[in-house]
Formats: sequence, C-alpha cells, structure tokens
Amino acid sequence: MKLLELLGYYNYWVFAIALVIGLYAVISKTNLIKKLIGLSIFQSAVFLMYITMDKVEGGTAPIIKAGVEDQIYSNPLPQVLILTAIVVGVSTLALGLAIVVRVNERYGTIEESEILESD
Amino acid sequence: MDLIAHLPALQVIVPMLSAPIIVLLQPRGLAWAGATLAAVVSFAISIALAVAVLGGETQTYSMGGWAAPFGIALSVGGLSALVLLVVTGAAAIALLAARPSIDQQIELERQPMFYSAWLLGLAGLAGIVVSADAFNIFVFMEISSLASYVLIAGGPDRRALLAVFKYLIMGTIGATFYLIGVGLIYMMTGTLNLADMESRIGEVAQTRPVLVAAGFITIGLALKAAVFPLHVWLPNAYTQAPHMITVFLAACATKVSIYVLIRFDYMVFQPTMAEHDNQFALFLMPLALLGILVASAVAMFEGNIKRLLGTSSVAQIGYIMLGASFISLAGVEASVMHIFNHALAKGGLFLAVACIAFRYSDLRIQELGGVAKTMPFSCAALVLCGLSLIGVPGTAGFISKWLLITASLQSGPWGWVFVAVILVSSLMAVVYIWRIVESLYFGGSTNRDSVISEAPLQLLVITWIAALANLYFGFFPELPLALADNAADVLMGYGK
Amino acid sequence: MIFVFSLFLLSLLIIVAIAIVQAKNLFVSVMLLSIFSLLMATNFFILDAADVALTEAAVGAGITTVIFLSALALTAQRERKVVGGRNIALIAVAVLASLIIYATFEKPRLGDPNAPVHQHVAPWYLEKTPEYIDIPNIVTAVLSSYRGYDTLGEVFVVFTACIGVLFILGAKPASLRGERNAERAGLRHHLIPQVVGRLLVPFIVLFGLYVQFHGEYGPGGGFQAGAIIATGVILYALLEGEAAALRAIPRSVLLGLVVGGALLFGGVGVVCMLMGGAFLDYSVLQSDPVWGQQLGIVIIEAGVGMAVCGALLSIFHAFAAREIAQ
Amino acid sequence: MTPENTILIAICLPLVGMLGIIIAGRFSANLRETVTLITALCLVYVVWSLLPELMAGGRPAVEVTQLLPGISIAFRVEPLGMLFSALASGLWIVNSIYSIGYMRGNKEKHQTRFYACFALALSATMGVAFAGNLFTLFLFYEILTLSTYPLVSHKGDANTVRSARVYLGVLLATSIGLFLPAIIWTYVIAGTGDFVLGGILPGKLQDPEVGLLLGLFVFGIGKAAVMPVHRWLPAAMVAPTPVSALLHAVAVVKAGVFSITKIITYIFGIEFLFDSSSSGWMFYIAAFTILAASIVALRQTNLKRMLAYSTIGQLSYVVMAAAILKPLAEVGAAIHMVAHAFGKITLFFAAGAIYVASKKTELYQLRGIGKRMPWTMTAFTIGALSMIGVPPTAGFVSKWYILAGAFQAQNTAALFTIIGSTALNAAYFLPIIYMAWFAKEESGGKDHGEAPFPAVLALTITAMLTLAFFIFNGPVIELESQVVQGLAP
Repeated sequence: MKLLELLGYYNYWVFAIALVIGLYAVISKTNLIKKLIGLSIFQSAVFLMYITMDKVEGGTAPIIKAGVEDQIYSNPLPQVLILTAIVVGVSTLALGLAIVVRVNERYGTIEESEILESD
Repeated sequence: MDLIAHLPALQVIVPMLSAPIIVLLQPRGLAWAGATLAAVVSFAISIALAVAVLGGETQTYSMGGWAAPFGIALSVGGLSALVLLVVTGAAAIALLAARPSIDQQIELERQPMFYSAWLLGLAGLAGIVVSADAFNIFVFMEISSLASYVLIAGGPDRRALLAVFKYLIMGTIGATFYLIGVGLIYMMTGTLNLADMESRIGEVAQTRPVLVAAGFITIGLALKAAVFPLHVWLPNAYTQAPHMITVFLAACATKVSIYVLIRFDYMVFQPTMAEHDNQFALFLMPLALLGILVASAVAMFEGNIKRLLGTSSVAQIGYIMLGASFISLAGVEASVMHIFNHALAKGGLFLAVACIAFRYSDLRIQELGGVAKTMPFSCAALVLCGLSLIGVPGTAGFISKWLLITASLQSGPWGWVFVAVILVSSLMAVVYIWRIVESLYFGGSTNRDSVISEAPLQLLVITWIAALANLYFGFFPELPLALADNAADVLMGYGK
Repeated sequence: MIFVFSLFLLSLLIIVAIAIVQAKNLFVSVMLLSIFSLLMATNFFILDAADVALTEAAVGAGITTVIFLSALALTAQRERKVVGGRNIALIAVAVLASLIIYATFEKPRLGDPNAPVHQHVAPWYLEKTPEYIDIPNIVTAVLSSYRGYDTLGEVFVVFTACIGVLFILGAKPASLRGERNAERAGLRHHLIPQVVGRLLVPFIVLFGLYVQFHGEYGPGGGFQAGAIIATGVILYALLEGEAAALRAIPRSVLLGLVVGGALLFGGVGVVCMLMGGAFLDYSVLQSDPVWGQQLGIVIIEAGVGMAVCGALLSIFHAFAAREIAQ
Repeated sequence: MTPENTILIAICLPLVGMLGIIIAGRFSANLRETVTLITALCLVYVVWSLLPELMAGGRPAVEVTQLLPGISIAFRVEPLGMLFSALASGLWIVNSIYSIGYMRGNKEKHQTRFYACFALALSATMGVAFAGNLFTLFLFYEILTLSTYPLVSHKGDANTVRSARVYLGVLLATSIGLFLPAIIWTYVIAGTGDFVLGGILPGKLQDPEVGLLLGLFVFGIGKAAVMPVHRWLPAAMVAPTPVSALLHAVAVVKAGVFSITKIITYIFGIEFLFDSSSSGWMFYIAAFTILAASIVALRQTNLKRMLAYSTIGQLSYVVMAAAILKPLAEVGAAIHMVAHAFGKITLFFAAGAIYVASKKTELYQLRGIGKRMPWTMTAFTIGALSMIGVPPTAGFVSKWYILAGAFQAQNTAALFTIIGSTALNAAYFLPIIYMAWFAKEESGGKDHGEAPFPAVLALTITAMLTLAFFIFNGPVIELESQVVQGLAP
C-alpha cells in the first residue's frame, strides 16, 4: 500500500513538474513554434492530474460487464472531461500554428525578438 | 415545457447552431444578414430573459433533462441577465453596423467564415454566462476564445498576427489555470455544479488543494479578464483587430471573465472559506487601484486612438474590480453597473472610431486633426460617448461612477483614498478624451477639404443609437439598476 | 509490478519533456512531443482510462504531430539561441511548482475509494446508467447524454478551430512560388512505405469505423473514430500526395462533413426540444425512454465523428495546400 | 406659462437659439446675428418675467429627473440666482450688439461656432443660476467650462491653444479634484445636496472639518479665481474681447463667486459658519487675493491682462464680503456682483473697441487716445471710477454695503483691506485715465476714429447702467435682503 501511496503523490508531482516545464518553455522561448510546443506540454500535464483522480483501487475501466457483480469501476467523469480537454487542446494548437505560418509569411521569421525588431 | 422555460438554452443554441449554416452562405451579403439576424434574435432572447428575472426569480434549465449535479444546469439570475444583455446587445449592435466596415477590411470570400466565427464568439460568451457548471464554463470559454483569436487575426495589419498570438498564449494559460483550479476543487468535492460545490466545499474548505484552487481560478480568470498587471495582451489585440470586432470585444469579452470571477468567488469561496473575503479584497484591491492609475496614465500618452481606448479599458476593468473587492452590497452593485455602462461607453466610442476609420485609415491622433469638419456626426457621437467614459453627469458613465464613489465611502477608513483614486483617474480620462476631441475639432486642418464625407449611413445610425443609449441610461438607469440590485442581493446572500 | 512500470513511465515523461524543451532542432522537439503523448497515453491506460488513452494516442501522438510537422515545413526548422530572461522564468515556474506540490499533500491518495470524487455524482452514473440508458460504456453515456452539452460545446470548439484555420490560412500568401509543386507528390517513388501504407490505410479506416459504432460497448466513440479515420486519410495523403487525397475526399465534402456533423448533433437537441423535452433530452425521441437515449447517442456520436474527422482533415489540408502554394 | 415651465424655458431657449444659429449660419451672417439677438431678447423676457414672483417671496422649483435615489436634476429660483440670471441674460443683449461690431470689424473666422458656443454658455449659465441642488450646479458648471473652451481658443494659433489648455486644465482639475469631492462629502454627511435657506450642514459637521470642506469648495470653484487658482483668468484673455467681456467679467467668473455665495448661504448657513472657528481663513485668503491681485495689476503693461487681474481682485471682494458672514455683507456681495459686472464689462468693451479701431493692446500706447475715441474713453473712465468705488457709480454702492457688513462684524481687517485696495485701484486706473485724456499722442501712429457703431452703442449702454445703478438700486437690495431675512444683524 505504501508503494501505491507514493505512486499517487508521484503522479501529482509529475503533473506539477511537466506543467512548469511547459510553462517555462512558453515564457522563456522566443521561437513561436517552441512556445506552442511548450503550451502543448503544459496542457497535457493537466490531463494527467484529472486522470490520476479517476483511479480506484482494484478498479477497471468503467465499461460494465454483463453478469459480473461486485466489480469496482474507475470514475468515468474525469475521463469525459479530459476527452473534451484533449480536443480543445489540439484545436488551440491548430489555430496557433496557422497564425505562426502567417506570421512567417508576413515577417519572414518566427523568432519573437526579430519580429519585434522589424516592427 | 413552454418557450419561456427554454430561453436559457435558446440563448446559446440560436447563435451556436446558426454558425455552421452561415459558413455555407457564400453569396455576397447573405452571411452578414444571417449572422445579424441570429444576433438580433439572441438579443431579443436576452431581453425576454431580463424581463423574466426582473421579479427576482432565477431561471434554471437542466440540459438533457438530467438534474444537476448529474447533468449540466443553466441558471440565469439578475447578474447573468445583465451580462447577457451586454453580450448580445454588443453583438447585435456591432453586427448591424458591421457590413460596410467589414467589406472594407475582410475579403469577400473569407467573410462567411468570419461571420460564423463571430456568432461562435457570441455563443461562447453567452454559454459562459448562462452556465452553472464549472467545467462547462471552461468549454464555452474556449469556444469564445478561439473565436476571438480568429476574429482578431482578421485585422489587416501584420501586427494583428503577433497580437493575436500573444493573446492566444495568454488566453490558453489563463484557461488552463482555471481548469487546474476546477480540477482541484472537483478532487475535493466530487462535483462540478457551482451550487453543489458551494454546499459541499464547506468541510474541505481549509484543505490545501482548495486554497491553491482558489488561487489558480482567480489568477486564470484575472488573466482572461485583463486585470492589471495581466493585461499586456489587451491593448495590442484591441488595436489590431478589425474595427467592428474591437467594438464587440471591447464591449463584452473581458466582462464575461470578470463575471465568472465574481460569480465563482462570491458563490463558492467566500461563504465557505474563512477569511477568504479579506484575502480576495486584499489581493484585488491594490491591483484594481494600480490598474486604474497606471493604465489611465499610460492612456494619456498613447498615440493611436484605438490603443488609447484599449488602454483605458484596462483602467475601467480596474473600476469594476475595485467595486467587487469591497465585498459589500453597494460595491457589487457599482461593479455590475459599471460592467453595463462601460460596455455602452466603450462600445459607442469604438463604433465612432470605426466610422472615422472608414474614411481615414491612419488612426494616430495627430493625423486626425480637423476630422470633425468632414465627419461632424461621427465626431459628435465620439464626444458623447467620451463624456460617458469620463463619467459626466447625465451620461450612463456617471451613474456607475457615483455608485462606486458611494460604495468607496462606505467601505471604511480608506474610503477617501479610493475616492481620490477614482477622481484622479477621471481627471486623466478627461485629459485623454480631450486630446482626441481637441485634435478632431481644433486640430490642424491643413489638408482637409471641408466636403462632408460621413461614414455610411448604416454605420452612422447605429453609432448614434449607441451614443444616445449612453444618454438614455444616464437619465433612466432603472432597468440595469434593478438587475444590478438583484445581482448584488444574490451574490452577497450566499451562505447567509 | 505495474506500479514500478508506471513509476518508470512517469520518470521517462519528465525526461522527455526536458528533452523537448532543450532540443534546438524543432523537428526533434516535435518528434519527442509525439513520444511524450504516447507515454502519456500509456499512463492513462494504466490508470484505467481506456477511452482517454485511445484519444490521446490518436489526437496527441497522431494529429498534433502531423499538424506540427506541416507547420514546420512552412517555417523554420531550428530555433535561434535565446538571450537572457531565463532566470525570471525559472523563478516563476519554481514558485508555481512548489505551490502545486504543496497542495498535493492533502489530496486524497491515489486509488482511495473513499475520495470525494468516488463518493459523489460518479457512483450515481455507475448505478443508474443501466437503468436509464443501458449501455455498457459509462464514459460514452456520460459523454453523450449526461454531459452531452459539454460534448456539443467540444464539437463547436473543433468547428471553430476548423473555420479559424481555414479563415487565417485562406488569406492570400505573400508570395506565390510554384516551383516546389512538382516534387511534392508524396512518397510514391518509395516502394516499401508505399506497399505497407496501402495495406494499412484501409485497416485504419475500418478500425475507425469500428471504434465509431462500438463506442457504446467498448472504449471509443465519435472523437476517437473521427481522429483515427482522419489519421488514415492523412496517411493516404502522405503516400499518394495531397492532390490524390483531395480527389478522394474533396474540400467541399470535408466542409460538408464538419457543418453536417455539427448540425446533426445540434439538430438532435432541437428535435428533442420540439418533442417536448429539454435540449438534448433524448428520452423523448422514442416511446421507450431508454431506446430514445440509445438512438440519440448513436446519432450524436455519428455527428461527432463526422465533425471531428472533417475538421481535422480540413485543417490538415489547409496547411498542406499552403505548402504547395509556397 | 407657469413659473416652473419658465425655468425650463429659460434653460432650453439658448439651446434652441444655438441650433437656430448653426442652421442660419449656413445661409447668411445677418440672419445668424438676427437669430442671436432674438434669442437674447426672448431670454431676457423669460427670465425677467420671473421677477414679480420672486419679489413676492415665491420660490418656483421644478425637478426634471431623478438619476439615482437622492440625486436629481432640479431647479429652484431664489434671489441670488434670480439676480445672476437677470444680469447675465440682460448683458447678453448688449454683448451681442457689441459682438457684431467687434467680430465684423476684426473679420474673425468661425463666427458661427462663436455665436453657437456663446448661446450654449448662456444656457449653462442659466442652469447654474437656477440650480436647485449641488449636483445640478456642478453639472452646469462643467458644461459652462467646456462650452467656453472653443470661445477662448477661438484664434486657433499655438499660443492661443496653449493658453486655452491652461484655462481648461485649471478649471477642470479644480472642479473634479476638489469641488466634486466636496459635493460627495456633503451628500454623504447630509444625505442631500438641496439648497435650503439656513444650510443643510449645521449640526452634521464638526469644527476642523468645516474649514476643510469650505476649503474644498472655495478652491474647487476655480471660476471664483481665489488665489492660488487664479491663473486661468489671465490665460483666458487670449479670447476675443466680447468673450472676455461677457464671460470673464460676467457669466463665468460670476458663476464662480455666485456658487460660493450660494453654498455659504444655502449649504453651510451663514450663522453656522460664523460660529465655527475653522472657517475664518476664508476671509483672509480673500483679503490677500484682493491686495495681491491689485499689486500684480499695477505691474501689468497689457490692458486686457491688467483688467484680468483687476477682475481677480474684484471677485475676491465678493468672496470676502460673503466671508464676513453678516447679513449686510451678504447683501453687499450680491450687489457687488452686479456693480462689478456693469463696470467691468464697460472696461472690456472699451478695450475691445480700442483694439478694433487702432489695434492697440498695451497701456503705453494709450496716450492721448481720448481725443480720437471720446465716447469709448468716457465710458472707460466711468467704468474705472466704478472699480475704484467713486460716487456716483455702481461700485460705490456695493462697497458701502460691504463696509457696513464689516462694521456689523466689527472686522477691522476688512476695513483696512477695502481702504488699501481702493488706493491700489486708484493707483493703476487713474494714470491711464490721465494719459488717455491729457497726454500727448505719439507721432507716427495709425490714424483712426471710433470703433464700429454697434460696439460704441454697447459700451455706452453699459456705462449708463453703471451710473444708473448708483441711484436705481432699490429693487435689487430689496430682493437680496430676502436671503438674509430674519437673521440677527
């Protein structure tokens, strides 16, 4: 049980660390695509947090098996939320990349520092 | 179920389901007509909703027939009704006036997508306002955000792209922070419904995840609401957006985030968490005051008229936050009223700017000398809305400033400091509005032929409707006041 | 054993994340990001979230990577060296990390059946679904009925992104150079990918259809199916060339799919309203409420699948067409 | 026409006139000026028709709208406001006649804007005069400030615009920074801002705060030009002379001292202020302003700037008279508004007439001008004598009442101030009069005669009024005595 407990914390820590790695990339990188890559990590980390909560000891995926009694199922709700969040994430990313492509066309670069100089 | 009962759902569904149809309307002008129709219908729905909740009853709706907390519930009270009026009103007004300006700025073949994104933005904002479910708010927040990125990216200048990229990054960080906060609360309470959260959060209110969640939600929403100093995305985005989009977004986009912030905080955290109201006030009040002063000061020196007005919005958001941070009936009422009145004033101002921009593409103030001679009506509307922004008596802006000052004085020993800040910033507002007026009316008219070439009638008429609304609600503020009263009662009433 | 494996995977996740940020070559970063998503998906699977794992694999590792790569093809491959500003960023994120880790110590421990999330709302779903909706996959039930409104919102997020990308990339490019046009005919001249790919594409599409219609019983549903089918078509486009893919499914059909899917979903909701229920209350569709629910779920899942597949493909083609135009 | 309607008509009439002027301005200058004169005549008729009601003790009042609970736009006519409105509207006619001569004589541009803004300023003046509460007063006070900016910056060159910005900046900054907080404070402690005889503050405010609030009011009402917020008035002298004459001798500056007097009598209450120890400073600051402004005026070389500083000093007479806080002095304050208005408008008219005829603006240029412009300089002499307070001019009457009030209060400082300032006034006016009539004109100057006829007509009328008021002042004193009725001497 100790191991499971540790693992539980470990999941959250990995969430925290991945989150800030992503955020760090967003803040400190000046390449626009790199910023979006950072944003992608940042969002994925949150998915891990949600999914970590749905786990129940001895449980299984929440797909009801006919005729099996006393089966413990994991929580379906966080899964539903994250399904939505994943799609939201990829949508944002696609839009961001489309903007970056246009930035590159109009400015000839995707480095923020160079763009700011040319304006 | 009768039609009235369906109104909260229709408020979102009408613009949302119109959006895919609009994309298919290729022939010239049809997309605009369709989008405008949808927006006007939404506006009518929000008026009906406002009338329905004036009695003080909250309209609720269970999506899919599943009762909360199992399904997603919608609820519309006084506060939501007022914000809905602002959102749908801004969309309807801007769309009604939009065609000439948009024809000028967006290529014809891209217009259907543009108008569709506009409706999606409207649907997203309306969806946030009616929702009573924390996660559902996130989903609609994303619809509205993505749509506004698209709309701003329609700006003709290449700087629009950079502005929108920055907005996208900041907006996504804000939304993700909100999502983390909601996740942490869900972890501790097992529910996503706001009312259910309020009732279940009590026993775990002092646990660390909930404390951290409160922080994440406040910061995330403050980022989306452009509360100083998290506002850096706003002036650029407003400056570079197509003119009519600036009208729409400036009138309502950040206000919806403020609405969520106020609602979440007053409803879920304050009644349950000891000392939270003090922490909330302590956190927001300095930011609000700094925002009011710094942004007003910066606005005095801005060169571009749109950027100036955008920066002034940051200060105005400060007023709204200041009212909210008093945690009192009068404060909340002032804050809610200012949401309404600032939308009127800023929407009108940007409409007038759109009129001017229709004829003069360079919007730097010193380049606009003597424009009043060629566009007397547009400039007069700009002056009228400018007076409202300053808060001159007889305009809508005065009502909320007066309420805010009264609330400040009731807030305790520091009241006079707040009043001083409000007055100083009003003075600064006089200066920056005056700079515009002076240039328009008394500026160098060297190369202006005095042949009157006003903006198209469609644009002008709508601009004047907005300008006169500033006067009307300056003299007859009963309707928004009643809703704001109701909102303040409800917000201050949680947990009591 | 599985926990040790999980521990290992999570550690790897961090290492990969650091590598992504450190890599100077953007192409490498994107490939690593794809691996990051796969690791994430594996983790989700270990945590009993089969549906999410499937989606993360299809969307995160598949579609995201493809879009990133097509954007990279249009921009730069390497990032420039950054000067300054790192320390502030480091301090900011360190504060954030410690704040979150501070919060973890009062969280319910992993898998605790007494955690609030397992006590409230969720048990109701597990208990009542057989009675009200009667489909085995509870995730699908929650997704498409209890929280169907969220899913509708999600479809519209994808829709917004789709028309957004089309709108933004619909602007006329600054310069039109047609010279690369001829070279970009896919991987037709490479024999092995060609053969393997040709074999794979139909299976992927078939698998997608299976996932679509099996969503009520096992992991899967509209999103995953849409993403998987889109992946299949994109693979086809990579093999046979952009033009061939567009011949197979023209742009107008794609747009039709997106609009049709979104309207189908919304339309079901409106029909429910007209038949006297609340918006998206499928029970009123049939005389037997349970059948009504099942019917509604099948239809809206189809709508979701259409919309997601069409949107993702439209986005991909918008980027790919830009590539040719340059 | 009930008295209630009359009030609203008096405020709206100039607005209607303004529209008429704008429309008429598109067709012909003659038509435009006819509209101005007709509007002015109608306004006088409307305003003066209220007089019998007031004399009989009536106080017509009307509430237009309530914005928020407790905050309304309301009007109420009382003797002070009646006097102010009658004065401003009456002199508008004379001033319009003068403007026609001046503006045409100088071939000024933007004349339509000039007449239109003038009408707007008059509407605002009526609003200030009839305001029934502090809020309404403030509203029209600000409209008056804004509507006069285009008049001050009329010339439009860089120097003018800079001065006009000083004008606007000082007036707006003081009104929003000090006047508005004072109003808010009043509403908060009294719960109302209505003008009630005897005041609304007695019993609600303690001692150091009384002085503080009074300070906010006195300095916040920048139009009264109490030092150190007087800088806008010399700056405003860049305006065309008719503007200086009506607005900066009558409407705008009188709106300032009128507001202070009204606030002292109707918000604080004279007796309440007299009894509180922290309000005494107001008297000294006014006395200081009188003397300092007179000394500064001595050193001026430009005629209009000298008149501006003279105005500052004369305005503080009113403030000082009000600050003596005795019934006779309050009557004196009201009468001095009238007396100074007649005298100073005459002086400005004369200065403008000199400018139109000879383009002369500096004092040293005036040598021997009396022979070329006898009508103008005679009027100027009468105005100057009134400023000094020599009988038989209007200035003597008001100074007499103020002195009487000072005796009532046994205020020797007031006595010395009045005597000192009279000497100083004499010191800067008498040399000019002497120079104009008896000095020999420098050779090589422009050959000129009198100013255009309308201008001369106007200044003759006001000079006559200055003389007439010495004798026919009974009704005014009777009316104003109503304000202080029932108060212990």
